[in-house]
Amino acid sequence: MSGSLELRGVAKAFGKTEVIKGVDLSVDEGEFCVFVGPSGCGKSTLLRMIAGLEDVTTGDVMLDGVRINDVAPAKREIAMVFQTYALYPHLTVRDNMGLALKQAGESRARIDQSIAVASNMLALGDYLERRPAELSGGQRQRVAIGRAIVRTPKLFLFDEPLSNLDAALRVATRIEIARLHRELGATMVYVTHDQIEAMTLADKIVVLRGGRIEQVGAPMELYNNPANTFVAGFIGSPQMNFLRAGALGARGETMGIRPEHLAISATAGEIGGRISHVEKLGGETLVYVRTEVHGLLTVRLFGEHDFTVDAVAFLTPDQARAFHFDTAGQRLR
Amino acid sequence: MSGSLELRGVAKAFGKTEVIKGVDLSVDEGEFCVFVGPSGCGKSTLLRMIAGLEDVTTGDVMLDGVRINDVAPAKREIAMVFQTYALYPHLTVRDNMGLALKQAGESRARIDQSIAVASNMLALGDYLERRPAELSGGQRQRVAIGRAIVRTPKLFLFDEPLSNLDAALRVATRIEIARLHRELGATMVYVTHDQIEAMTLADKIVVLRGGRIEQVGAPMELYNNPANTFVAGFIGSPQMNFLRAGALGARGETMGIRPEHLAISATAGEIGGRISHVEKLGGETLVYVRTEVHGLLTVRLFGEHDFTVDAVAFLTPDQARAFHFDTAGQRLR
Amino acid sequence: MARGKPVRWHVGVFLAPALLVYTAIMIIPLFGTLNLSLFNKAGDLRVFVGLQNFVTLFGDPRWSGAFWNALGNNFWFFVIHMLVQNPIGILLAALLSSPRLRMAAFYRTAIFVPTILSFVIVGFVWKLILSPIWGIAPGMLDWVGLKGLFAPWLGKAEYALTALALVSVWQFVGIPMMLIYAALLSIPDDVIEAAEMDGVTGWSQFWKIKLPLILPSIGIISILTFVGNFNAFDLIYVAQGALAGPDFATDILGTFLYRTFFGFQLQLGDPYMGSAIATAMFGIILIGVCVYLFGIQTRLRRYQF
Amino acid sequence: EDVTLTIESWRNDDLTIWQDKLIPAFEAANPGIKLVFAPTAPAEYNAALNSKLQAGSAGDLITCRPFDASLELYNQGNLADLSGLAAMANFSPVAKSAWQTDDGAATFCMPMASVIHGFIYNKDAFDQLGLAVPTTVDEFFAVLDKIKADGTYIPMAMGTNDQWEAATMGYNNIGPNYWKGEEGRLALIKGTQKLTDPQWVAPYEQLAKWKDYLGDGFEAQTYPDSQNLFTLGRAAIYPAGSWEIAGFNAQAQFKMGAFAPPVVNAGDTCYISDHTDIAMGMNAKSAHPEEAKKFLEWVGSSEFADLYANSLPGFFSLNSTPVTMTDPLAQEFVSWRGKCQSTIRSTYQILSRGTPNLENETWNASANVIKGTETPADAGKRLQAGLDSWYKPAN
Amino acid sequence: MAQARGNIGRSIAAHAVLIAYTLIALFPVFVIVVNSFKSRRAIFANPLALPWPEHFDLVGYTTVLKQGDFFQYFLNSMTVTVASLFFVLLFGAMAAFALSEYRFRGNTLMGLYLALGIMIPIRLGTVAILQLMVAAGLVNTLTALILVYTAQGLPLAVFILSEFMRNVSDDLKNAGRIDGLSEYRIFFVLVLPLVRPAMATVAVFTMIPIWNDLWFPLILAPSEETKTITLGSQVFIGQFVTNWNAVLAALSLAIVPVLVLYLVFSRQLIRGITAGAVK
Ligand SMILES: Nc1ncnc2c1ncn2[C@@H]1O[C@H](COP(=O)(O)OP(=O)(O)OP(=O)(O)O)[C@@H](O)[C@H]1O
Ligand SMILES: Nc1ncnc2c1ncn2[C@@H]1O[C@H](COP(=O)(O)OP(=O)(O)OP(=O)(O)O)[C@@H](O)[C@H]1O
Ligand SMILES: [Mg+2]
Ligand SMILES: [Mg+2]
Repeated sequence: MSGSLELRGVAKAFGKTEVIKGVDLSVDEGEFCVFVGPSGCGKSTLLRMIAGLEDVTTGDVMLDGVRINDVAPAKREIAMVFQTYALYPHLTVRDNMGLALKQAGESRARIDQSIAVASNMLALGDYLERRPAELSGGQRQRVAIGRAIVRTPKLFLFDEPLSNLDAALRVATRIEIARLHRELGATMVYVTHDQIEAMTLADKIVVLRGGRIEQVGAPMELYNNPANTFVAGFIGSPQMNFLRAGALGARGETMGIRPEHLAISATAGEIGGRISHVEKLGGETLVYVRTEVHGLLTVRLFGEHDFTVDAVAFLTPDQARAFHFDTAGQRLR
Repeated sequence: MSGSLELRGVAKAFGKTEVIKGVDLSVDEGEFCVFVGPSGCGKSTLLRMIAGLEDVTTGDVMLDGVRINDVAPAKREIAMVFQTYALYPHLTVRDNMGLALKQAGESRARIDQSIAVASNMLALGDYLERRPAELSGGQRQRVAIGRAIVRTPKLFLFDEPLSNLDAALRVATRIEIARLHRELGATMVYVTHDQIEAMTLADKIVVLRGGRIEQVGAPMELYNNPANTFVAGFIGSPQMNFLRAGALGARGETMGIRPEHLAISATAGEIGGRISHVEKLGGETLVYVRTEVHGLLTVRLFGEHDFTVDAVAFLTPDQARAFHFDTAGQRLR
Repeated sequence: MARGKPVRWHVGVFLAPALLVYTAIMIIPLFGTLNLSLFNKAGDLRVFVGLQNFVTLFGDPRWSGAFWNALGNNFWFFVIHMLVQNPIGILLAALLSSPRLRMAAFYRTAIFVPTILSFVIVGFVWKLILSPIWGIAPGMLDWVGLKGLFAPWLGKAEYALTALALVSVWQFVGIPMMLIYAALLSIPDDVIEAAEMDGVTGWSQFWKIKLPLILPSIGIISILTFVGNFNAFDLIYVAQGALAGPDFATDILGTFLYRTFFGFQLQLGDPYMGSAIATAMFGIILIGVCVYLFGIQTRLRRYQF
Repeated sequence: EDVTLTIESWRNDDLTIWQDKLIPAFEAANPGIKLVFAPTAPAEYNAALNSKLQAGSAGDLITCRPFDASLELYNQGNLADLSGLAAMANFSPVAKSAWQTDDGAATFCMPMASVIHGFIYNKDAFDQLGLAVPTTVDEFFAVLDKIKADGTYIPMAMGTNDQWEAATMGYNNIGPNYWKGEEGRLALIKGTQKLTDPQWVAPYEQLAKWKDYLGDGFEAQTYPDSQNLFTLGRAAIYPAGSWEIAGFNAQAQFKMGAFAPPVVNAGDTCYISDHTDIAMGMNAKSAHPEEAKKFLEWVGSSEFADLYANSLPGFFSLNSTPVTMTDPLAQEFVSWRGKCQSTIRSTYQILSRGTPNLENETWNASANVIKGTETPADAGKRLQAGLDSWYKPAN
Repeated sequence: MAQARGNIGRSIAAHAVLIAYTLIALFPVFVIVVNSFKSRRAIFANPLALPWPEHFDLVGYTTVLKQGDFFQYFLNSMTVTVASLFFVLLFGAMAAFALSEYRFRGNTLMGLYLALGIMIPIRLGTVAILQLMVAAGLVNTLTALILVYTAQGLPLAVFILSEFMRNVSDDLKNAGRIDGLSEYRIFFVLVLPLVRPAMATVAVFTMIPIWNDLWFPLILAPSEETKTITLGSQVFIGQFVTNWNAVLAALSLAIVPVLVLYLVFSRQLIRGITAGAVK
């Protein structure tokens, strides 16, 4: 088992629309690589190119050092979870999961066992004899995951595999995927919009925008060292606040400060404003403060807090945790 | 405009499988009601029954006090976002969104304007002439949302409308939906797995399990006053820790404590254990501690913290924030 | 599926035009004709004879002999179509539907061309080709060194029906092909892609993924083949005449019916016995269609895409 | 206002003759009447005509098949009784017999033409091989043997694929010499002779011998194939009907001759099939019966006979006034009327009224006998049994 | 959009099979076309020879063009075929939609009733149909043919289309219903476009027997003004002598419009027409 992946100047155009605009990336054997980026930035397309489902317009896709641009998907030893699930509508859940193994000539007993393990892990045990049309959205998504993980390929591709699962199941499945990754040592490429998934699962996060890579790095590296405003804004939720550096006497054009690094006080602080809106999430509270100079700023507080909407509030950034960006949005170091 | 909804003993069976087992619920005019519950618990089915897309096996669906069990969906004045999107594959994004208005006989100009507003809000402006097959997953989902919101019906039904959107877009869209709700005053029923969406959008959260309602209430009410272990575990992320009350000398069978209400120390505390895993999410840190008596417990800390895996740790619950449950899982008050 | 309960006028509106035209122009005339099977001619009068015509048809060895001969031939005709035409049609459709096949449109059109031809031409050209006299078939067999295999197929009782059935297959293979092709096109790409990822490719992809999904269409072509074959007439008529030679070896129900109903040469048309035959054919086909509609079609699973 | 009469016909072949010769001739003489000749492909004619008659949309004038087909139309009231037309006097009773009621009381079609059977041969081939025209059966086979031995030509062009060739150009061509024409035919109708009698089986026996002289794969040889084989010069003898004359004249690039069916013993009376084949009747529901009758009178006239017979050599006028024909081959055929006894095809009158249909059975039997899949005796037995099953002679 | 890369062997095999079958399909057609340009002698003496130079003969075509108004015949055939097709497709699709979409009592029986028509040759009803047309004064009009062909084509159309319509996603139609679309609009706007391949298939299946039919033009509209091309070509099929040159030429010419119609329809055979509709 092996599975180092390398993309060299990979690009893709649908007709005239350039969707992937030259991506260079290497994913080491056994690495867990997460693609994040705004909707429509090309994550799925990139994944599909790795899978061989889309032609590569230019560039090379290398698996274990071999160019596989022209290798048929079936020959690539890759398993994939489709964003659209793509279940076989005529097969039961069991057969959906078992088909690849059967095709590979595994023994009946081994197949049954693999399916049992996967369906157990995904809480699909009760649905094994149903067909996709009789499943809920989340159940379908789990079948799609199950179908990928019963196999033991070199490389796993997951396209937003947990998006339709509830929180508990999502955590459980996430942990199972992490365990799978550890145990199999397979390389995984994973697309998600969920910050927690990205931060917890990834060895390496790839931030994409408009078909280009913005930054690649370990999760905390991106969190603490974003290369530009885009990455800074994209990693971390709620989003980083961007303040006008000039007004604060800070370096550069823009100063970035995460909502958890803004202190709020009713009486004094550097930036004055009015509370426009408060979101209580239980374990934390988000306060939205409208300021004249910097627009709407988000403050994140741990625990429950009461604020009066429209009350005056003062915010103080933790200068030590602030990021500074130039006019082009590049980080100043 | 009006739109009070009432379900009376509504039940649904697919063949022999009972999926909804008698739901009583009333949603007031203009209320924002969120359904949450584990995957497969019947949220979509309930929504589809309200829309008139599934027969009601028994019970009544009342809209504005009128029984609408037998009213055709087209006559119910509702808009719906399908979990599967259900876009018109042969129509462009523009026509997907405009079809309902055209049907209603709106003027060309009004239609164009509504589409412009919606597509702007959903960042779909560049894709208006594309067909669904040429869109990314998130873009399709946005079209589905756009299709629902260009209209001004009595009742909106949203089935996991944001699941495939990236964080930034999700926040933006969530805020737009909230604004829409405020401005139109329409009743909305919304299914989501996202805690933040549920907590921030809902006037009323309905927690479903296995086709039954577990609890109905305002977000913070459910957070602070869960009726049972299921609701307690379901609301709040990461999930509440359940400790064996006996071992702690506390009331009841089980003591529930949210991860943010567990203090961690390397030296002293009530519950001893070993750190099994640490998740750094940037703004917060989750520490998983394996204890002998209570199993794996989650601690949630604000900010970044360093912990050594396998180190000994002591946890202290904030007794004031603890919940107590009896053997049946019911809350003891 | 189920919609609201109020009167659904639209169902009527959707059905009405078809029902109207179809009933007025097809069903009423046809059943008027089938009704004749209960009558016969006594002198110059038409008299009701009940099932007498059927007694004659099945009881009189002259009639029943011809009927069973035609039915047997017809059955063989059908078997050949099922075994040759439909598998070839499905095979071609499967090949044509492989994505990015170059020249697919050309192949599709070329293979469909025979279906467009009129029977007159088909009969002419195949008689010409198979003729022992003008040398096309014998010449071509000679070419590949198989001249010994040649026989005047259309003139030999033991081969003629099979030969004509194969000509009919040649002519109509486009029909199953096109129908299956259309069905294959409606299979979502992503399901096929998933199969590719799962290593299910080529034939096994066809058997395991595509075939189950197009099964309802295969059901349709089977029943259409059945109905078409049991109503077939023109090709035999054009190639072998109404007497379906040699020695009635190619006589199928259609030619038997035509001869009887409309008459032939000195044989005058006998609408009464003709209708009796038509009713019998109708019965056979109806049984087949009912078996399909109620026994098979309802069991075929359909999948929505 | 002109009256337009429509003529129903199966004679597609004659379309140009009607348009170019016959119609202009009539219209010139009868202003105020227009004619439209609307032929139908022969195979569809009976069925189409019957349907149109029943629904009342058929043309005014109807080309009549001989015997039962037309009789049936008359009985159903679709054809008008034409007994009163003056031109009927121009035809002999035999000529009219094909379009009369069984008792001869009413005649419903104006006879137009008959066709004669015989053999057409390739004169060049005969000359080349030094063959003389055969008059007896033995000579006939001797000639065939010689042609076969020579190998340049297929001795005889006939196929069994279409079946009717074998019956019409085979059995009914050579048969009258055995059953003595009208004598045998009428005896069969009376029931005094059977198809199992030697004079009815003997023609089959001769046919069975033809097999060896036919081309390779004659089983699949169709009628047009036979025509082509002969006209392309590949076959030496063609068992023919006189209707071929026009077509062969146009196509064959060699000299042709014809001989009557050979007799069994030299000096025997010869019999030929001179078959009443085509006539014209009037739709009883025609809106213009007067004009139609006017036209039919013309059809019965010698003017028409002359025009028609000369435009269509091989379709011999039935008119009592002899027609002088210019075509040598046609002359040859028609000359046999003087030498031999004429008869019509044995199966046409009365005997093909029931099921099984004797004519159809004869086709089948003739083809089988030539192919050797049925013996002549068996064929005779089968046919007689079929006939007996429904036909009870009135004696 | 799947990728057929890689296995070149597979693709070569596919082409080999297709080419082989194409040859089988086209060889007789080739024989027809080639021979339509030859003299009668050459057809039979040398059926495989190419038409030039010594065999070349346009006599077939000249005969055809001389005899009757072939352009008018073409026009009639075209009118009848296209109009009948239109009604068959419209009415057939509507009925098929009703059968496949709505559960109502007698649904299957209605399906069976509408299928009866493919089980009996419509020729048998000729007399009654002709009487009907005589009564309606429609004899020798193209309307009569259009009516008959519409009725004749409906059963097959309903049969095939209802099967394909069952494949159209319910969610999609439901989305339309939620959008307030009437059942009619759902049919016309959503369902019809999504069964285009099936419609094309039905169109082709319906058009061929109509175009090639000889019987009803002969019975219902044999007049010179309403003759169809197939009926027109019959002139050359005689009792004893068939003018094969002319028949071949006329019928070869008659292939062209159907082929064009086929090409038009087969453009509707589109892959992935429902792609992107549902997850
Ligand atoms: N057609 C059907 N036949 C049988 N069972 C069905 C059918 N449709 C849904 N179910 C079952 O009904 C239950 C409820 O389904 P539903 O789609 O309402 O779940 P859900 O709450 O929306 O789940 P999710 O969050 O995964 O979308 C599921 O267990 C599902 O398997
Ligand atoms: N077949 C196609 N033709 C044209 N454009 C396409 C096609 N498929 C995708 N696109 C465009 O390519 C871009 C990238 O699509 P892709 O599916 O890779 O996005 P994504 O990053 O996966 O987004 P999401 O998070 O919404 O799933 C999108 O803007 C989409 O509109
Ligand atoms: Mg995507
Ligand atoms: Mg759901």
